[in-house]
Amino acid sequence: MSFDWIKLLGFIVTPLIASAVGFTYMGLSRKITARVQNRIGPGISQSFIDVVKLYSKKTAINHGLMQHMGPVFAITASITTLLFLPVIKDSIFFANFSFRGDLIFLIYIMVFGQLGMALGAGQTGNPNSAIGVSRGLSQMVGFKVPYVMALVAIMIHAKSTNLQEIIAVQDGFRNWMVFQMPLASLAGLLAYLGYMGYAPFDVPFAPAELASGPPSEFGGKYLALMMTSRSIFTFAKLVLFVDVFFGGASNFIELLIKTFLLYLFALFVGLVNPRFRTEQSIQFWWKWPTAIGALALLLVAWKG
Amino acid sequence: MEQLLNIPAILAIAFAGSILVFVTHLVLPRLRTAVVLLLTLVPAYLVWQLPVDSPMVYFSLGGFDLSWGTNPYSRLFSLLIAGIGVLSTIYSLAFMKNKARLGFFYLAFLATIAAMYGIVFSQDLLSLFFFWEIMTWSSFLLVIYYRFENQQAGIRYFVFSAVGAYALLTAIVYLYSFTGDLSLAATFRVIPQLSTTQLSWITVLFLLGFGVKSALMPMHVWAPDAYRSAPSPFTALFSGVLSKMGVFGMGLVLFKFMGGLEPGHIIREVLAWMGGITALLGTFYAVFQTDAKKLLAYSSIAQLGYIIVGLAIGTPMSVMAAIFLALMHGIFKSMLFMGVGSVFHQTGSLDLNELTGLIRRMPLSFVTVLMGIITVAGVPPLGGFVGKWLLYESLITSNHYFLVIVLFTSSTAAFLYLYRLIFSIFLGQEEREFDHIKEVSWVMWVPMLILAGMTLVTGILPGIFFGPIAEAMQYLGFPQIDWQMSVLFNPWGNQVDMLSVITSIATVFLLGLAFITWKNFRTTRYVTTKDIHTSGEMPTENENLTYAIDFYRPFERAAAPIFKYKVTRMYASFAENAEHLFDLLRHVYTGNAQTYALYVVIFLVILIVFSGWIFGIQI
Amino acid sequence: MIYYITSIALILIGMYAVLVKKNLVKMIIGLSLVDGGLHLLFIAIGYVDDATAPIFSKEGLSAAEMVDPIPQALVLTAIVIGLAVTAVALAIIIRLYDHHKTLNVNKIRELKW
Amino acid sequence: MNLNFSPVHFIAVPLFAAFLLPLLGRISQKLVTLVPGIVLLYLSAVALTLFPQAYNEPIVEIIAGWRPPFGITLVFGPLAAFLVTMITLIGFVVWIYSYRFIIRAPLEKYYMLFMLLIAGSTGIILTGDIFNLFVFLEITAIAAYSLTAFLRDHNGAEAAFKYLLIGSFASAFVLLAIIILYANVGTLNMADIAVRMGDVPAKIKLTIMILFIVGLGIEAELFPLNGWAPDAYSQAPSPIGAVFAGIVVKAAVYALMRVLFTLFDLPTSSHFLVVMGTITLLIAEMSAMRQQQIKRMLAFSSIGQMGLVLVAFGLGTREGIAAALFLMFSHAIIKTLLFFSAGYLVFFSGFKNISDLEGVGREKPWTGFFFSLGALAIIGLPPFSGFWGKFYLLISAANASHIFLIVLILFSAVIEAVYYLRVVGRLYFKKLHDIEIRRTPFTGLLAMGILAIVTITIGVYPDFIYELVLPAADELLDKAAYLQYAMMGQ
Repeated sequence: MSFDWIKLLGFIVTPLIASAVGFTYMGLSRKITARVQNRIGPGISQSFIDVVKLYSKKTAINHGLMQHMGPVFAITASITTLLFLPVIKDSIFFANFSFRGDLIFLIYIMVFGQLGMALGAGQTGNPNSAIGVSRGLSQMVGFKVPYVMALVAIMIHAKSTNLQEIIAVQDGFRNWMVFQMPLASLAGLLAYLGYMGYAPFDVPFAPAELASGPPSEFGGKYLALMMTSRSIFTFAKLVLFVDVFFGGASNFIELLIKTFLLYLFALFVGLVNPRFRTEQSIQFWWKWPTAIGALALLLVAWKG
Repeated sequence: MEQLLNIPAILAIAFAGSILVFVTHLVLPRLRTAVVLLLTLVPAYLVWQLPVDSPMVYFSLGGFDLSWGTNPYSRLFSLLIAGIGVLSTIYSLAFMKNKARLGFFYLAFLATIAAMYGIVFSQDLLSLFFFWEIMTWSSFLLVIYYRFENQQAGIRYFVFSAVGAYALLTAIVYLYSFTGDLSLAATFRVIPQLSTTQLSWITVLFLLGFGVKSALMPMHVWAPDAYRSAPSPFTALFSGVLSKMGVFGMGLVLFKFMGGLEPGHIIREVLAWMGGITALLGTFYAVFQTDAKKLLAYSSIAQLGYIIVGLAIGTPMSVMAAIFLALMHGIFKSMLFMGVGSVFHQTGSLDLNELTGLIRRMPLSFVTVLMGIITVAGVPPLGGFVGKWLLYESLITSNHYFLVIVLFTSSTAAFLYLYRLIFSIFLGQEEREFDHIKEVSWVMWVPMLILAGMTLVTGILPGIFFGPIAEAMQYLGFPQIDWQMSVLFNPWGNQVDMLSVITSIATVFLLGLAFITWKNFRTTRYVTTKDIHTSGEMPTENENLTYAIDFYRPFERAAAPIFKYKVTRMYASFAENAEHLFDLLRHVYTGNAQTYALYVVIFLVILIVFSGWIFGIQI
Repeated sequence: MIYYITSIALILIGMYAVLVKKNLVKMIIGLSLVDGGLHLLFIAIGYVDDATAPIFSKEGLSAAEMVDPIPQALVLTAIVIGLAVTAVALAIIIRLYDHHKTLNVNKIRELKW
Repeated sequence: MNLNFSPVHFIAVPLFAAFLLPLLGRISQKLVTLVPGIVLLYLSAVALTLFPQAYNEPIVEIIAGWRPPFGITLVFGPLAAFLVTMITLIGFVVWIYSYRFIIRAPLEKYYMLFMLLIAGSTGIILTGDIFNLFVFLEITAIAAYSLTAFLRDHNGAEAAFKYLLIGSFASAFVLLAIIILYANVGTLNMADIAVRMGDVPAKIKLTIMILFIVGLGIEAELFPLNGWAPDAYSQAPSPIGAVFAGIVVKAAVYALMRVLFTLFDLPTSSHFLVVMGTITLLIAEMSAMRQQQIKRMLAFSSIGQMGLVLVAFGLGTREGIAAALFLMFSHAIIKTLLFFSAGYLVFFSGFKNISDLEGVGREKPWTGFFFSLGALAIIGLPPFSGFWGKFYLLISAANASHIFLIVLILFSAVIEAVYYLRVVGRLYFKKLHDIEIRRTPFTGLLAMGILAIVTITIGVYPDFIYELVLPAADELLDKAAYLQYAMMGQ
């Protein structure tokens, strides 16, 4: 295997860009939320400022090894997910491992970080963390059902489990999965709301109720690393959904537009909705989204 | 000649060993440990050096021609037995130290291992059944080892095993009535000549028999309590290996016997769905357990569901996935039971509501359980992922869309119980009462860590299992299967390269760890788990805020409709009604001498009046 | 013919006693009646009209003029057996009466089901 | 080995001993306990000596110099040899067990009746004369009635009365059958009867057969006829319960089979036997499920096992009969073991309730162990002899295409497992009642140990017995050969 410097550079730069985009989106979201609520809100760069401040903090406390490693788990999963995603179609620079970007692998590696985070949060001994984890995991069982249904339907449609091939199938506007497979996409997008964790599905992190839930005992470098991880992960999730449902992106601008629109979708849904209780959200996903997903599966199976 | 003697030698040593240990315990208790170790290691070594295709050993017993031998398929399972057998025996040496009735314990323990060797080496149905039953009762003896615990568990286990074994026996004798020969080879020859109906019956009976041992729903009700009641070293073996004997048999039946059942046959589909439902419901039940071993027991049931799905689908990839998962399950479930057993050994409790914050007291057990749950969850880069990936891909590529959803839901829900397991035991606030707890002795943690290492190795280089599995599958009648050391690929040509996965994960993880440790190394403080803020207050010393009771109540509420019907209750009411019926029936024995005399006369009259009809006319 | 009828009647009467009478002693009497009937039947089978006892009591007596000796020998044995059974039965009844203070078969039902 | 043993010893010696015992009782109680042991040891030795001979060339012994068909003969073929050896050996083990068991009761009576039982049972098996069979049946029965009532402190008398009443019916029917038979064929030698059977009108033949089935079926514990059995088993002293299960019933079954196979053509009755055997099996196992008393439970279990034996005989094939004989043997061993161990487990308790067993297993480890072993063996688990019996039966049932039968048999085995394991569970799991525990004497443990070893040995190496039962099965099936040698060539 020839060693390609461009590739190595890609490995390093991709996460950096991802985190930059992620932080920007997070900043934007705060601004947009404020505007919707008729506030002025912080500047867009506020997220950057926050994370820089956290990184530069001199002291940090932990409650044991698992908490120490929790953020590392998280960032590992975020970056690995990103590296296996085809960020931009046919780009060598962003290719990384994406030629092996298997969907099922991605589904699983994405959990890796959440598990590590949950373990770290568990060790802090803060009841709010544990409650948050409990709610988060429960919700996951809820939205995973329509989510996987959508993905399976698409995999069957594309006759591939590889993301690059799935993107290849969606060549041209009309072949996007949203149009090819509207039902599956609908189910997938409803599940996507759960994935993003905005209202009405933000009960695991409810800031007012649980003091942000899992991360409530983290501070300093730990919180900084977690935020970085979260920014990368947010971007990775957006890219994944864009790749699967919206035909990927052939250049960076297209990618930004698509991901941002997708991001706005989650944000706006959240802004106009109150918060579901855990079992309500689970039951929500197990009803209509699951039914739609099942219908999509049936259709795809019927088409052969 | 040497080779000829090998299998009989293994079985003889193994069985004689169990008795020898019993005697040693009575005569020279000091030597017991040495004898136990010797008598597990020697057969295990002999199994290890058995050739893949050792010549068959023929002999005759009770008027039947029997034979023993090895083939790639049985070798695979014999190595699993040997490996987990040795490790759990070593583990048991420390776990069972100073316990009562050790002679009895090791008698049954070694007999179980020996019987399992017997099962996989059997090349005829009679020896198979013979060893199967020995395995049943020796494991039954271990289930009831703690005498004061609920004996219901033991009897339920035994009754279900008996029903399963008798289904097996029915199938065997039914087959025998066609073949007149019990050897597997003859059976395979005759099977194509049977009619579809006959074949289906035999298959169903066999599957019923093997399904009970592998706790396939709805025949699973014995499993949680039996796993729970057995001593932990044995539970490791029980769930890790013994349940695989059911899988072993199913593989044999589905591919060797029933070659006529093409993929997609109704029996296969039904079995696959039963496996899927087992996986789903087993997981859901596991979520609500408050007893660590019971939780793992339900988890075992669910995992076996996956394996059965893979076997039932019957495409090369799914079978490979199933056997891979079977081996993995042997490794990770015995490891988890050992880890939880260690906790029980040190604290005397398995109650998830009671245990808390043991991570700093028992770090090695924690690592074991951590690796275990990552493997069970199927998260890369450990071995569990490989099996899950293969299984999902095989299901998707063979058009089992809804089954894959079921399995996926199940494995997502698995995170719930896995997190709860590790959180409740090891994480959360530390308690004063557990301050004196120490890590278990090296005798116990070494086997645990060896298994943990195995999960990592199989994750990076799954090929070390693929090789033997591919050979075994060739024995089962599949064509030559391509495999690579660390790349997984599906029939559509998509692949996952475990090496790049591990490279990425390891690099990022190490860098991140280095960063977070190095940065502010001096000013980073460790604080106790009491040093937290909740609503701005710090909990006092004797306050425990760990959120452990009713951990998943919201989920329970959401999933409530699923648990409305309890199959256990159904069986219980069936048994109760049957007993009432029996009770009613025995009232024919009225105790009145005259009634009995009347019976005699009535019987005589009936015989005479209906003699023509009863005996036929042709006297 | 009369022997057959008598013996069968005896057997039936005995059966009736055993099956219907509640008194233990009467039941045993019934059993004895059955036995007696059977013995009579056996003898009757071997009986030859106008024949003598199966003893060579006269010169020139041919075997055809004697009744069949085997049933008679066997019935002797059977009578002895019947006697023994009756003796045991009566002994048991005495024990039962001591214990239960009754001879009603319906009331002696401690062992059942 | 030219010792001139004769099958007559099997009847004469115990009979003689039985009458000698009361006299010996006047001299010394020690002698009374020893003599039966010596007798049984001697008989076992004789049986083992004659064994190979019988398998080579059946021995036919003529009593009182009359040649068949007129005289009484004793036929010692493979089948008889197998059963007689079994009976004497089990008798010997029972004696070992009884050696220290009966303590307060009158010893000479006990041993006298025991000897009569042995003499009667061996007589049933050996005799070639149908009336003789009746006589031995009665000897056995009278001894059995008395032994049932032997213990005064139980409801023995009630059980004995039921046994006696039904037993008398049995003897009446058998006698009636013999009478009708004699009236039609004019002979009492079974081989001779079989030869002349062809001339008998079908109606009469059928009547005779039915009478035999009912008469002998009572002793063989066929379902609606076995009301006496649970009472008798449970009220007799424990060793005698074992004798009933291990010896008396086996002799009765032999008698039934000898009559059905040799005197009548088998296939006509076979389905009847299979059906009745299955019903017996099922009813008995179901009744055993909820028993309160341990020995009563064992009794029902015995009845169930006899049902199995009848089914196996009813199949009528060589394998079926071999299976039946194997089952008889293994059941004799295992049930004796169970009665022995149960006897000591409940020794202190007047009612012998299962609830009294709670926790006893821990106080009496060996006795409890033997009981548990027996329970596992009778359920039919390998590596115990019970497994092979059931397996042979199932194989022959499958060969006869009785799949439904297999299911029923296995269903009953599941029931059996439940109730036996419940008892075993109680032995170990429950708290001990506040009662005085009596130690099991060494002889008792020895007897159980022997039986346990036998059942395991045969479980591991069944050929030992299986090779013996095959010729025995042949003997029962091959009517012509039996006629040939039983008539001594005439």
